[in-house]
Order: sequence, then structure tokens, then C-alpha cells
Amino acid sequence: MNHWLTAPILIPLIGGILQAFMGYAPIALRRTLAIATTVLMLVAAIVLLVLADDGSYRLYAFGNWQPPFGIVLVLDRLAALMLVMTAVLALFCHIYAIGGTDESSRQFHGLFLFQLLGLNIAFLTGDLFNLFVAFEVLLIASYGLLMHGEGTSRTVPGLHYVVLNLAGSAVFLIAVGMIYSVTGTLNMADLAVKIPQVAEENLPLVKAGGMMLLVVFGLKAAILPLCFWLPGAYSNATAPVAALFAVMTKVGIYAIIRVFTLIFGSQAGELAGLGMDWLFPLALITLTMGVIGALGAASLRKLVAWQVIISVGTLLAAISFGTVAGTSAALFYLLNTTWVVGGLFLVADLVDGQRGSAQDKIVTAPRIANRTFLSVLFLMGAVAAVGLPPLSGFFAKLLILKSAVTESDVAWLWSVLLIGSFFTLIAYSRAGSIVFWRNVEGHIEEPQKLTPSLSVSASALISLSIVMVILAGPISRYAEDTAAQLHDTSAYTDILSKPMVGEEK
Amino acid sequence: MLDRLSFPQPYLSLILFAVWQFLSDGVSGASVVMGLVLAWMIPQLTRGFWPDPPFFARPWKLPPYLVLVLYDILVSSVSVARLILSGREPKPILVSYPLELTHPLAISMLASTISLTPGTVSADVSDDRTLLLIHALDAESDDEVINAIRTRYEARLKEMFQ
Amino acid sequence: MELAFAVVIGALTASGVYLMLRARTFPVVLGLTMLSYGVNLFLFSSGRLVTGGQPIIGSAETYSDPLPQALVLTAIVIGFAMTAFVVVLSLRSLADNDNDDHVNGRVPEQDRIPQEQEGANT
Amino acid sequence: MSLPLVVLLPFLGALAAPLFAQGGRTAIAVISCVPAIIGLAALYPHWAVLADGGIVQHTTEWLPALGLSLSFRLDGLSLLFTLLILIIGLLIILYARYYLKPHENVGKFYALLLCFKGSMLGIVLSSNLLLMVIFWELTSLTSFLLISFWTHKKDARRGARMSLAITGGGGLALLAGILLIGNIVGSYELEDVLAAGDLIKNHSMYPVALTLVLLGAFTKSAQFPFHFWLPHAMQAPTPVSAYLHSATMVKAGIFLMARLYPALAGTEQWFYMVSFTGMATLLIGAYVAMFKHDLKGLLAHSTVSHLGLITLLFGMGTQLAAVAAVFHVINHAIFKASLFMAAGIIDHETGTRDMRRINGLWRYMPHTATLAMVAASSMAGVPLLNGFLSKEMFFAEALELNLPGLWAYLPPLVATLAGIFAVAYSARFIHDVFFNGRPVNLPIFPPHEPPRYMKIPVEILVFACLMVGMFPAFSVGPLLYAAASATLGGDVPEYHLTVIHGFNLPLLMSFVAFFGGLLMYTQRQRFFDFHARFKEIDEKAVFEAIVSRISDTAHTVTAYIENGSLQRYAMLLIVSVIAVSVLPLWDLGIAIGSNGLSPVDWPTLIGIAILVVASLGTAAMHRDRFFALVLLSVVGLLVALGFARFSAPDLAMTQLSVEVVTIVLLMLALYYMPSWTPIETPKGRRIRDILIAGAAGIGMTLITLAMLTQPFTSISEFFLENSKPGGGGTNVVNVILVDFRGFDTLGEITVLGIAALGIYAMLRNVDLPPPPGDGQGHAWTRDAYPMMLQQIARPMLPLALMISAYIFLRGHNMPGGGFIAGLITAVALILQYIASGMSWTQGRISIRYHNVIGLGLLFALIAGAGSFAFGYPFLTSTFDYVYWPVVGKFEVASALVFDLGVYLTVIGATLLALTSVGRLSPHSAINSTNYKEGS
Amino acid sequence: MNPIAEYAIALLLLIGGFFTLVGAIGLARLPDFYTRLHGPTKATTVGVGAIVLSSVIYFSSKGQGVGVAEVLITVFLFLTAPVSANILAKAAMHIGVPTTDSTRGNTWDQ
Amino acid sequence: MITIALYITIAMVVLATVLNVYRLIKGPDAPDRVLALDTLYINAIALIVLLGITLGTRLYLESALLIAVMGFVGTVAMAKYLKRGSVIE
Ligand code: NA
Ligand code: NA
Repeated sequence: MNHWLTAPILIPLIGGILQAFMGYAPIALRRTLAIATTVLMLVAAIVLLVLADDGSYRLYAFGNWQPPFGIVLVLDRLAALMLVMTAVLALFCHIYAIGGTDESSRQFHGLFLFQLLGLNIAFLTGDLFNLFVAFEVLLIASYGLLMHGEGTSRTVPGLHYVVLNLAGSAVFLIAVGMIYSVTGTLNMADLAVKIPQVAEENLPLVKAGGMMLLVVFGLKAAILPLCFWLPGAYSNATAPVAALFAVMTKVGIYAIIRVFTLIFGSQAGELAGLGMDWLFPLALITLTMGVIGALGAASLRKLVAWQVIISVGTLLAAISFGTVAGTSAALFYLLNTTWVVGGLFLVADLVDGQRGSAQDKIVTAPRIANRTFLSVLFLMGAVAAVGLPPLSGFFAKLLILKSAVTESDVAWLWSVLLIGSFFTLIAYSRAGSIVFWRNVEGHIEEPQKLTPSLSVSASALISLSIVMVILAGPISRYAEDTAAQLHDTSAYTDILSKPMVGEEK
Repeated sequence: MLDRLSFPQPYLSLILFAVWQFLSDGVSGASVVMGLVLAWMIPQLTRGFWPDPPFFARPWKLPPYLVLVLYDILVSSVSVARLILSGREPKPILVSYPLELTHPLAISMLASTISLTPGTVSADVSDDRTLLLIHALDAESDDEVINAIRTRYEARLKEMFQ
Repeated sequence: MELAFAVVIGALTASGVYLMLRARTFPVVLGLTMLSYGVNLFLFSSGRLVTGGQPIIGSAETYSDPLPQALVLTAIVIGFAMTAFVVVLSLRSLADNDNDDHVNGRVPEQDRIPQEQEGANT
Repeated sequence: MSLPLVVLLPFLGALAAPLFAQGGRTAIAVISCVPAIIGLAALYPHWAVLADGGIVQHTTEWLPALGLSLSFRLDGLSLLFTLLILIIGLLIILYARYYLKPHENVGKFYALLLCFKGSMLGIVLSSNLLLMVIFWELTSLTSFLLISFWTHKKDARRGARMSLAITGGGGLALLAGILLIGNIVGSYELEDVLAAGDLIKNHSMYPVALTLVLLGAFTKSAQFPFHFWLPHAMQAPTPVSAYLHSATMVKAGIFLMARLYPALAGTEQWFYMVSFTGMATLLIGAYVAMFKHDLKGLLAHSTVSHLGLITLLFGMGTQLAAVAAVFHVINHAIFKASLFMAAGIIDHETGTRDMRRINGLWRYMPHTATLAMVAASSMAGVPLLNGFLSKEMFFAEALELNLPGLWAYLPPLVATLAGIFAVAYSARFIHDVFFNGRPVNLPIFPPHEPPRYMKIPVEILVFACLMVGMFPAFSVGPLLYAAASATLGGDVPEYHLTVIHGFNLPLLMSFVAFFGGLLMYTQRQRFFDFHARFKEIDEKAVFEAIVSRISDTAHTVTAYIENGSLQRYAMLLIVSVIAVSVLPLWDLGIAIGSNGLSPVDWPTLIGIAILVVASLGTAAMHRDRFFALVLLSVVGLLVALGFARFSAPDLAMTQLSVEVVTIVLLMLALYYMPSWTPIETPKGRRIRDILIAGAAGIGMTLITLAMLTQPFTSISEFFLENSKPGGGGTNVVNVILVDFRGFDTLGEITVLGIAALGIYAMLRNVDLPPPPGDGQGHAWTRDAYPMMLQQIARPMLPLALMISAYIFLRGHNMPGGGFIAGLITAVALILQYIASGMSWTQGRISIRYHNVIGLGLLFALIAGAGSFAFGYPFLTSTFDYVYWPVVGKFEVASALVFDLGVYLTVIGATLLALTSVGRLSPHSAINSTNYKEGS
Repeated sequence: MNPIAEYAIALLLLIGGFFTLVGAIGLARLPDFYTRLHGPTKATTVGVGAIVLSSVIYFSSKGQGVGVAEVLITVFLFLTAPVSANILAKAAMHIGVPTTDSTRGNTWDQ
Repeated sequence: MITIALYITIAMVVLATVLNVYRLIKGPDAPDRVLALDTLYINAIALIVLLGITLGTRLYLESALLIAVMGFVGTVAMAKYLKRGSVIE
């Protein structure tokens, strides 16, 4: 049993606890410790990525209890990928936050680290109920983070976000109860074994439970018609929080990938491919809604928030194919969109800081300071988000387009995705040209200073879209291996027979 | 320093020790040890909430008083039951009872006694703690209520506290 | 017994859902609490209903399923934390919206006039 | 290796150029020339191979998963375009050096220009179709930035966005088309695709693929009906227009048609789509060019027209037509680039491009005028100039086109008509600018010749016009042959590059065009009057209006759907859950599983009835908030009783304690809120909600019923068996919580702690005015801390601690545990706050609740991490039995430390949350005077 | 089981049930809040006390040792019931809950 | 005999509970409701104890004790809310 598996959990947990104690310590100390925690977490994630790349499943049984009885962490390529993706995003968001956003509440760093804790648990856990707990950890921290900052604008969207997620948690529990009541187990590997054996009379319960899980994950992922909480919540959050939230919808997507390939995947007998026939059209409608929202967005933040929904639709469309190609394309796209959208939220905030009362609204305003720098960042972000060459978004989109196989899938996906890209392009070019180019006389009283922590973190996230092009080969190889590993569920269920500490000979 | 090791509230410690024995369903070696530890530790932890021990002039008067109250509760419960079941309209009265007791604990004990014994409920204590508002469920007059309480309970409590 | 129990969960769910769909924060919070009661009972009952089979080793001949009980205990605690948060959030919303407790921050324009008449009645 | 280098160099140059911005325009211009010069040098050694129809190929693997490789191909066709791009590019760089003003952002300009050049080279040199698409979209992007170079100009921004939308959108269509072709062929490599022409053309998806590819080509090459972006791209600085309109951007679409000619051409679909589009574009461009008063507008529409001509030639599908098309590509690039440069010079020197004001420039700048007149003549198709040659070939091919019936007359007619217009607008360009009286109101007066070096590019190009026009075989023969052969895939038809082929029908058409055009020009006023009857459409404005309309509509639609109403979002969520469960539940029906129903006892039934009444009552009575709260308490109490009734003592206790804390919290909030909920206005909404709630309730009832009556086995046997021997406790629920699933519990207390921290953070600096009295209008009582309550509250604390200790210590074996114990302690402390107030109680608690939470989590963590020391996984518990005299045998379990963490976290979190709310009250700041110690 | 214990248990149970019921009847039937306040504070407390006592005897006589933890419940109720009554009465007086017509004397202004 | 007495007692307590619920719903004033709730808590204690006797187990006694504690605090808090608005101030 490799203790490294607990690192992504223990590091933010310890960091978060320290922050809880240090509420009144000098801010420099709190920042240093907090950033150190995030950096350590990134290191741990990279170690796990290297470990996971041998294609095996690593098991960590808490309390040394054999699965399915105890809670286990399972490290595979997918988990490692999600961990690294999150850690990278988190580091830059965190660096951005110490540029000043963290000052308005003493709890910021604690909440931030706890948020990461929840995310990491979610990616690693091999237990359905523990996934619920992980969701709750990351949600409660996200509630706190969402409310972070001065002003009153975020309260109502925050309230909506919280209430909907509470309802979602209730549905999650109902689903867990239904599935447990038939299978008598919570371990995902064990579920994968038990689900195909479910008796005929019990199928409706499991089916309904599985579908409810899909709704819950869909709510987190912000799939239509469950996506409307997102634009308000994200666009009103402070920038590093909104940027970090780029990963929040991905948790829902992760859960869909994990649960619906492992438990309701191709080997699930009667229940194989549960819900996937619903997912594809919904994904395309979500994508369309995202594009419409982006076209109608009145501020850069709203635009980026709708971009989140566009990417959710795109991702889920590919995932719904249930194929290795679809999943691997989705994973590549996932990395791209998470980082780029995170970066775009930061850029929107930087722009906001330069424009006085015009904020980030897509309206005419006096010429901004640092225009070249910011407009280049915005341009790159937009190009990567829309999926134009030469940045990574294009390759991601290409992979997704190519993952469609049947004629009707091709027709629907291609037309929606490409026409969607076209209108997204119009939305971005309109927004960028108005915000950066269409100026009126006057000048901004006190533009925000672009301190290194602000500009470095924003540009770093955006620049990842270049790094991803350079590393496109290895990354797509990794994504493909990950998808292949995912779809070979029998290897996952082997963790049930791995020996515990003290048993191995 | 020494008071950090002492029993700051002897009565409390005693009660706590007894409670622990109750909770442990009887006295045993383990329950005595644990009871002692807790009877010492808890008052230490809560000393801020209760820095001074309550003052009893004649603490030995307390057990007979409690027995008296218990007896009254049992006996007069029946009369209230009879009233409730009889279907007769009760004749309630609100009485302002002039207190002779002054200590808050004593007043509280009196008020509690009044409430527990059937037929009367102490509804309020005046801000200056000189009057007690009593609601009697079924009584003929103020004096009846006042006299009963004065002689049966308040006198005994006075002995105990003053 | 199972039918009666099922009806309880149905009633809790229905009330919770109805309250959750109200327009003010307070009933919504009540609804969420109610819903979580229902969900907890449901999750609890996924181990089936057993009388006198408390899972304390040595206290009974057959035990009820302890796992759902443990899960529900976790769920109750988490639910409590969440409820506390949403209660306070509704207070914050009240403060940020000029003492309006509408879930959307402000009473929508079209609802405003009748609402004020309503206030006069109560 | 040289091919990737040719493509890469401009990009490197783009990175380098801004670094030389300090050195001024000349330095940057010189640096910017380097990539092209090296590129030309690098290509030179390949000429021998190419002249023989050979191919230079370079391939590097990149993303095999995508079928995307870094493969480049140099053949005659790509060489032709490469040369045009590089050579004209060089001239443009030189020209721009003088065109741009010193204060302008020259670094940015050259960087963008070089990026654009690199992208163009990428298109023409890519041998992988996906790679080509990448460069294709890059040209859209870079041209967007070039056109909008003067970002302060509204027209520049609009023109740029319009061109981005059209060409970028076309690029997306092209991408789809290429992907389709890739699917058909199984490869994106050019050689595979070109070899699979028959396969593609016979495939059922061919029409779709063809349409998509042509959409890409037509948008890029400004074919009708996508032609309108091009004239607006002249908002760019003239060097950019000259480059875009002559050799590059617009030629990309043409190049694409040439490149894929063997794979896609030769079918009916191709013929009709391409030739008719070309014809329409040819005519419309030529017609509109005539009426443009803007010098560059005239040229831009002329470009459209000539692109239509080339497209038409490709559409004809004959080999000779293809040759003519390639030839015209060269010729048009040369004369159009020079014309744009000349126009730029005129603009530069006069300050305007309005031909109504620019007159008689011959007098002021004869040298420039001469150059422009030669180039314009070439555009008009005057013999001995290059434009004439390819136009003759075009006329010849137009006559060859075998259309059925009267349609056969259409191509020659259109060709001639377009020729007439071409002559007319060329004549206008010459006469109206350089003659036609004196200048009117020029911003710069008098104009004079531009700097010497600014004219050199024009001179070179005009010289080329003459050379090609007079010595075609000598000057472009080999290049044309190589390009044509590459286009056609090897077999080049017989053709003759001579100046005059003798007197034939094409020549007659040329005569008609020439004199017709001159006639038209002399009668121009009539045509202008006729044209003036039609309202001029500003496509930018239309485009802008459309985009605004789309944006507004999107905004309206979004605002309608995403209307900010929690009720709607919640309704959608619930309806979704119901919707996805309906089908499975339909299968289920009212299912009573094989275990059947167990008997009921009536006390439980009555309890259940009360529970149902109280829960429905809460919903029904919710408007009276306090009443609803009381009813909710009843529900909570009965749920706890239910847990006890069905064998879950731990749950009963937990539920009870949580319940009361929740109720207290709700009351704390209710204090600030209205005590009544107003009636919701829409009655239909309530009915709808009742239906939804009813459906949810019925659904849950059915699910529960089915679930409870099914037999099942679970993993819990293991817990029951191992609880005592493996976990050291007889309370299996507690052992699961602190041991088997201790990680859940760690998460759970973390949630609790975070919630409290979040609550604390959320309420800082919140200012809520407390209501002066209750909902009925009574002022609050004076007596905040009733004496009797204070008296009872004091002993309650130690007593409760005692009970907590008891519940805590026995939890591992009996109902209880850290969580319940923590809540009891917390509730006892809350009682102190209620009885004696914030400041009194806070003054007696010396530890901050943040730290209690932290401590609790730390204890749990340490208890869990202790096992690391023994090489066991996190949270592995251990226990042992110890014998002490007097005390006897007792158990020591590490899980108890974990539970202590739970205990502390619960206390800290609960109290932090409640006191954070309590602190809002204005009274909390006032020291309680009501209670005096020992009085 | 010892028959005396059996009798005692049964008797205490019935007494407990009786007083609990009487308290509830009082609560349901009596005319105003202040009169209803009497029911729970004593009858019910006494009722629960009796039931708890029967439990003590029941389990003690089952031969599993003497269990007296239940007594704490009664003690606790006796301690708290008057306080609850007191503070509820204060609340009622504050709100101005009316007394029944036959009541003599006046509530206090809060 | 105990069984019969137990049944009768349970019947009486359940009936008492129903009467309390009646008062709780009927009100008419908020203090009546709180009073009824408080009584309901005490009835619940009785029910739990009776359940323990019926099942022959003492494992539910702590639940009963807890009801007593929590019921009291709940009642106090509600009463304080009614008269003072601010429960913790
Ligand atoms: Na003119
Ligand atoms: Na109120």
C-alpha cells in the first residue's frame, strides 16, 4: 500500500487545519503556508501521475479494511490526471489570490485548501458514499468561497447555488440508498461486480437510482436543464474562486465518467450504457444553450461562465459515446477547457480592474491601461476556448469531432459543435473588440496595478494552451491510455482481491 | 496554584459523583475512579461559569424539604387530575405573592416548588425580586394561595438559606 | 408496516419539495430540512425495517443493518452543517437585499403590490 | 528540412520583429525581410526537381491519434504560391516601411504581417490536410488582426470582425469537409487523398464533403454570396490590402480548389457549384467596382471579380481551364498588388481615396501615374500586358463550355460583359484619377511623388506585368507548367503561351470588351444615375446589425430561460429527477417485493399518522413561520422516535440533538425575518408546485415500498462479525463510524468545521437591523435573561458535561459516541448563551471556537496518522484491554482519540455557527447587567 | 420474576399512563393557556416519573443488576419543568395571551 | 400482567400524544403550541421508556434522557424567541 495515495488528501487537510488555527496570524505567514501547501499538493499529484502511468490500479485501504468493507482510494490514470489538472489550476488561482483577493476574509486560504481536499477525495475515492462525502466537502468549501469578497452581488446567486446543491445532495443520497438496497454494497468495484447480477425484479430500482445519480452529476456538471445556477454564481464569484470553479463542473463530469463506465458501463448487463442515450442530445442542447448564453452575455465574466457550459456540453457529447475514442477526446478537451476557462476568468478580472465603473461589461469605455498585454491574453484565451488553431482548443475539438462514429452522431455533433464554434467566435470577437478597441474619451481614475502575482498567474493559465500544443503528443497518448484503462473495467474490480497490509506475502 | 487541584465546588462535585454512579448503573471500582476524576475535572472546567459555591445556611434542611415536596406532588396530582376529569370549570386566579426570600437560588427553588406542586404555577418574578406571580388553577382567594405557600414552603426555604 | 413507512417518506418528500419551491428563503430552508429528514429515513430504511434489532453486539438475536445507520449518521451531520450554512446565507441575503427575504433577492415587480396588501392583513 | 523552415521562419521573425522596434522602421523592415530571403534561398535548390514535375516532401509524426502530421509538400503548385507569397511579401515589407508613420506600432504591424505570411506559407506547403486547416484558420485570425490594425477606426474593427466571421466560419466548414474526406480516405495526407479521387467522388458523402470544402474556399476567396467581406478588409493599412487582395488571403481559397482539384473536381456537382458561383462573382464584382468612388473600393471589387473569374475557370473542369486559372492567379497577383500599392501612394500623398476629389494627378506624380496606368491596363486586359493573356485563355474556355441549349451562350456572354465592366472600371481608375481636370479639396495639396524606395515595389511589379505580357513563355512558362502539372496531377494539356494566337473569337470578345468598356466609361454618368437609384448597402452595418440582433435575441432568450428564479431552477431539478425515474418506476408499478409486508402495530401507526400530519401541516401552514417551526420540531421528534422504534438508538440520539440545534438556529434567523410569508401571487404556481410535490412524494413512496419488501444481503455481515474482534467495540454503528468507515467521518467533521468557518466568514461585517418587536407589534420584553432560567442553566452545564462524558466513553460499545456527546456539550453551552447572553458566556470561555475546530480535526488526523508509524494505512485503529487495580479491566482504543476529535469539532463548529449569528444582535455587545455573580 | 415486582411494575405503568393522559386531557380541555400550563408541568412529569420508575424495577428485577440511570430522567424533568413553565408564562404574558373570563387577578406587563 | 399493563399504558400515552398534537395544531396562540410541543417531548420520553420495556432492552434510555435535555432547551429557546425575539443576544 503506497502512502503517497493519501498525500493529495492529507496535504490540503493539514494545510486547511493550520489555516483554521491561524486566522489571526500575519497575512504573509498565512499566504506562505497556503501556497506551500498548494505547491506540495502539485508535487504529490505529479508523483501520482508518474505512478499511475504504468497502467495499474493502486489501492489504498483506509483502516486496512479489505474492500468492499472499508473505504478505499483507487489511483489510476484518470484519477491522477484529474489530480494534476486540479493542482495546476489551483496553484495559479492561489497565486492570483495572494495578489489581494484573499484579504477580505481570514478564512479564505482555509476554505481554498478544503475545497482542494474535497476535489482530491472525489477523484481518488473508490466508494460511492465516500464520493458523496467528498462532494459535500468540496461543496461546503465552495459555498464559503463563493461568498468570499466584498459587496452584495454574489449573495443571491450563492443562495441559489447552495439550495440547488442541497437538493442535489438529497437526490444523491436517495440514489445511494436505492442502489445499496439492492446490491448491499457501496464500493464501486463491488458495485461493478454486483450490478450485472441484479435480479430482474430489482432492476427498476437500480435503474432509477442510476438515473438519479446521472441527474445529480449532471447538476454538478451543469448540464441542461440543470445549468442555470452556474452563470450567476460563477460570474459573481471573486476571480480566483471563479477560476478554481472551472474545475467544479469537471467533478460532475469526472463522476459521470467514473460511475457510468465502471458501474453502468458495457459490462453491466441489462443496465449497460444506462442513461447514455439521454446524455447525447442533452449534451448538444447544453452546448447550444451555452452558445446562446455566450452570444447574449453582457459582461466578460458572464461570457466565460457560459463558456463553461459550452465545454460541459462538448465534453458530455463525447463521453456519451461510451467509446475509448470519445472518452480520450473528452479528457484532452477537459484539460484544455479547465485551464483556459480558469485563465479567462482571471483575465476578465484583470480587465475589470482596469476599467473603473465599466468593470468587465461589454460596453464602450475609456482605453484601458496594459491593453496590449490583456488583449493578447484575452485573444489567446478566446482562441483556445473557441477551438481555433493553433492553440490546444483546436486539437481538443478535433479529437472530439473525430470521436463521433455513426452517421447520425457525426451529423449532429459536427453541425452543433461547428456552428456553435462559429457563433462563439462571433461572441468573443464582439466582446473583445468592444472591450479592448472601442474606446471613448476619458481615462480611468485608479486602474488596478498589475502585480506579478496577478499577471503571472493569468498568463500562465492561458499559456498552458500553448504548452498543451507542444505536449499534444504525450498528452493525447496519456488520454488514450486513460480511456483504454477506464473501459477495461475488469482490471478495476481486481482491487477487491488485493491483499491488505500484513497479508501480502 | 492549589485551587487548580482542588474541588472548587464541593456540592457540585458531590452531585456529579452521584450522577456518575447513577449513569453507570451502580457503584463499581471503575465507576468510582472515573466518577472522582470527572467530579474533579468538570467543576474545574466550568469554574468560570460558577465561581462561588451556592450559600446554604443549613444545608441539612434540604433533604427533608425535597421529601416534603415530593409528597405534595404525589398527593395533589390526584386533585388536579380530579379537576381535569370532572369537567368542572376551574376557578383560576393570578396572585402576586410578596417574597420574603432574597437569594436568587432560594427564589428559584420556591418558584419551582410552586410550579411542581399541582394547582399552582409560578409565572413570573418581578424585576426587583420582591414579587412572585402565581397562577392558581383552582383557588378561592389570594390569601388561600399565599398562606399555603408562605407556611409550607417559603418558611422552610428561609431556614435553609438565611 | 412497510407501506406506512413508505407513506411517511412520501409525505416528507412531498412537503419538502413543496416548501423548497416557495419564493422566500425561510420556507425553502424548512423544505430542505424536511427533505433531508425524508432522505435520512429513506437511506436508513435501505437496510430494511427491524424491530428490536439494534446493532449492539449481544443485545439482540438478529441485528438490523448497521451500515445504513452509519451512513445516515454521517448524512445527518452533513445535513446539519449544510442547513446551518443555508440558514445563515439566507440571513446574509436578507441583509444584502434591504430586508427582503425573497429567494431571488428582491420581490419581482409583478408580485409586489399584492404582497404589500398581504402584509397589511397579517 | 527546408520546407518546415520556410514556414517556421516568418513566425520566428514575428517574435523577433518587435524586439527591434527601438531601431525604428528601417530596422524592423530589414529584420522582417530575413525570413523571406532565407526562405527563397532554401527553396532554390529544389527547383530542378520541381521543374520536372517532381515533389519535395517532408514528414514528421505529430499526433497520430488525430491523423495529424507535420508533413509538407513542395510541388509546382505550392512553389508558385510560395513564390508569390514570399516575393510580393518582400515588396510589401519594403513598401510598408514608407507607408507606415513613425509613431505607429510598427513592431506589431510587422509581427502580424509575418505571422500572416507564415500561415499562408503553411497553407500552401502543408501536405496534411488537417495541418492545412490549422494554417487556414490562422490566416483568418492574423488577417483579422491586420485588418483591425487601426483599432480606433470603427470601420476597421467592423470590417475585421466581419472578415473573421466569414472566413473563420468558412474554415469551420472546411474543417468538417476535410474530416469527412479523411473519413472516406482514411488519411489526411495529401498524396493519399489526391490518389483517392475516384473513391471520394463515388462516396455517398461526396456532395456533403464537396459543399463543405467549397464553403471554405468560397468564403476565403470572397465568392458570391460571401464576397462582401473583402471590400471591407481594405480598412486595413494599404500594404495589408495589397498583400491580402493580391497574392495571399483571397488566393487561399483558389489554392484549395487547385490543390484538391484531382480529388474533387470533374463531377457535375463540382461543375455547377463552382462555375456558377464563379460566374456570379465575376459579374457582381465587376459591376460594383464600376461604381465605387473609393479607389481601394474599386480595386477590392475588381479583386472579387477576378477571383470569380478564376473560380469559374476551375469550375469549368477542363484541363485547359485549370491552366488558365493558374495563370490568372499569377497575373492577377502581380497587377493587383501593384495597383493597391499605387492606390496607397495616392492615398498617402493626397490624404484621400475619393476619386471624386482626386483628379489630374498626372501633373503632380507622373511616375506613379505611369506605373498605375500600366497596371490598370493589365487589369483591363490590354494586349502586351499579362492580364490580357490569361483573359484570352478565359474567353476561349468560356466558349468551350458545353452547356445544354441556350445556356451555352451564357458563359461567353457573362465573360464579355464582365470584360466590359473591367475595362470600364480600369478606365475610370486611369482617367478619373490622373486626368479629368484638377483636384478638388485635397487634404494634402499639392501632392507629389512618394519617396523613391516606396515606388520600387510598384516598379518591379509593373515590370513583371510587361515581362509576362510580352514574353510569357520565357518569364513564367516553366513555373506555370510546373504549377499546372501539379494542379492537374501530372498530365498537362497542350497550351501555347504566345502573345497573339491570331484573330479568333476570343480576340473578338476582347475587342468588344475593350471598346464596350470605353464606351461605358464615357457614358458613365447614365450608369451612375441608374446605379444611384439602388440604395447602397453597407455590408458592415448589415453585419453589425445582424450580430447585434443575434446578440440581443440571445440575451433575451437567455434572460428568459436563465431568469434568475430559484423556483424555476429548483423546479427543473425536481422535474428532471422525476422524469428520469418515471420510466423505471413505471416498470416497477406498485410493487410489493417477495418479502411482503410485515404486520403493523397501532401505536407506530398513530405515530406515523402524526408524522404525516405534521409534515404536510408544515407545508400547509408554512406562512405562519413560527407555527411551521413548531411543526417541524414535531416532525424531527417523531423521526427520532422512528429511528428508536426501528432499532437505531444512535440515530435517534443524533437526530434529537441536531434537531434542537437546527431549531435554535432557525429561530435566530427568524428574528430578523418577517414572521409571516406572504401569499404568492400566481395561484397556478402553487397548484403546479403541489402537483410536482405530489409526484415526488408518490414516487418516493413507491420506491420505498418496493425497496423495503425486497429480500437482500449486504456487506454488513462483515461489520457485525468483525466489530468486536476487529474494531474492539460492540456498537457496530460506532465502530463503522470511527473505524471501518472512519474516512467518511473525517470528511463529515471536516464539512462541519468548514461550514462553521464559512458561516463565520459570511457574517462578518453584516449589518442587520433587528426588528423592534414581534410580528403582532408587541415590543420585545425588557427581561432578556430571566432569573429562573439563569439559575437552572448554571448547574446544567456541569451536568451536561457529565452526561457527555458518559455518552462519549460508552459510545464504542453502547449507543453514543463523540458526535452525540459533542452536541450535548454544545447544547449545554448554547443554554448558557440563551440564559445569560453572549458577552457573559463568551467572557467565561477562554478558547476560540476556530481553535476548537482545528484541534478536533487535528486529533482525528493524529489518531488516523498514528498508524503510519507501524506501517499500516491511515486510520487503522488499534485497541487493547488493560487491567488496573480497583478499576478493573478496561479497553483502550485509538478510535477513542479519533472520536475525541469528532467531539471537539462538533462543539467548536456548532458554537461558532450559533455565536456568529448571535453576534449580529445589538444586545450582544452590551454587557449583561441583569445577572450579578453571587447576589 | 418476583410477583411483588410484577405488581409494582404494572401499577406504576398504569399510574404513569394515567397521569400522562390526564395531563394531555388537561392540555386539550382547559380553557386558557395559563390553566393548560398546569397539565404538563406536573401531571405529565409525574406520569413519566412513574413509568420511569417501573422501568427501573423492571430491569432490576430481571436480574441484570440494579439499573438506576432512568431516575436521572425524572430528576431532570422535575428540575426543568418549572423553568419551562415560568418562561412560557412570561412569553404568553408578553404576547398578551388572554386569560379565561373567570380568572381573577391580572397578568404582569412584560 | 405486565404485558397487559404495558399495552394499556402505551395506549394511554399514545392517546395523550394525540391530544397534545390536537392542542399543538389548534393553538390558538404560539405559547400554546410550544407548551404542547414541550408536553410532546415528555410523552416521547415515556414512549421510549415503554419501548425499552417492551423490547426488554435498556439501550434506548439515553435517548430518553436526551429528549429531556433537548426538549427543555428547545422549549426555552422557543419561549425566549416569543418574548424576546433574539434567542442568543
Ligand atoms: Na476623380
Ligand atoms: Na420575526
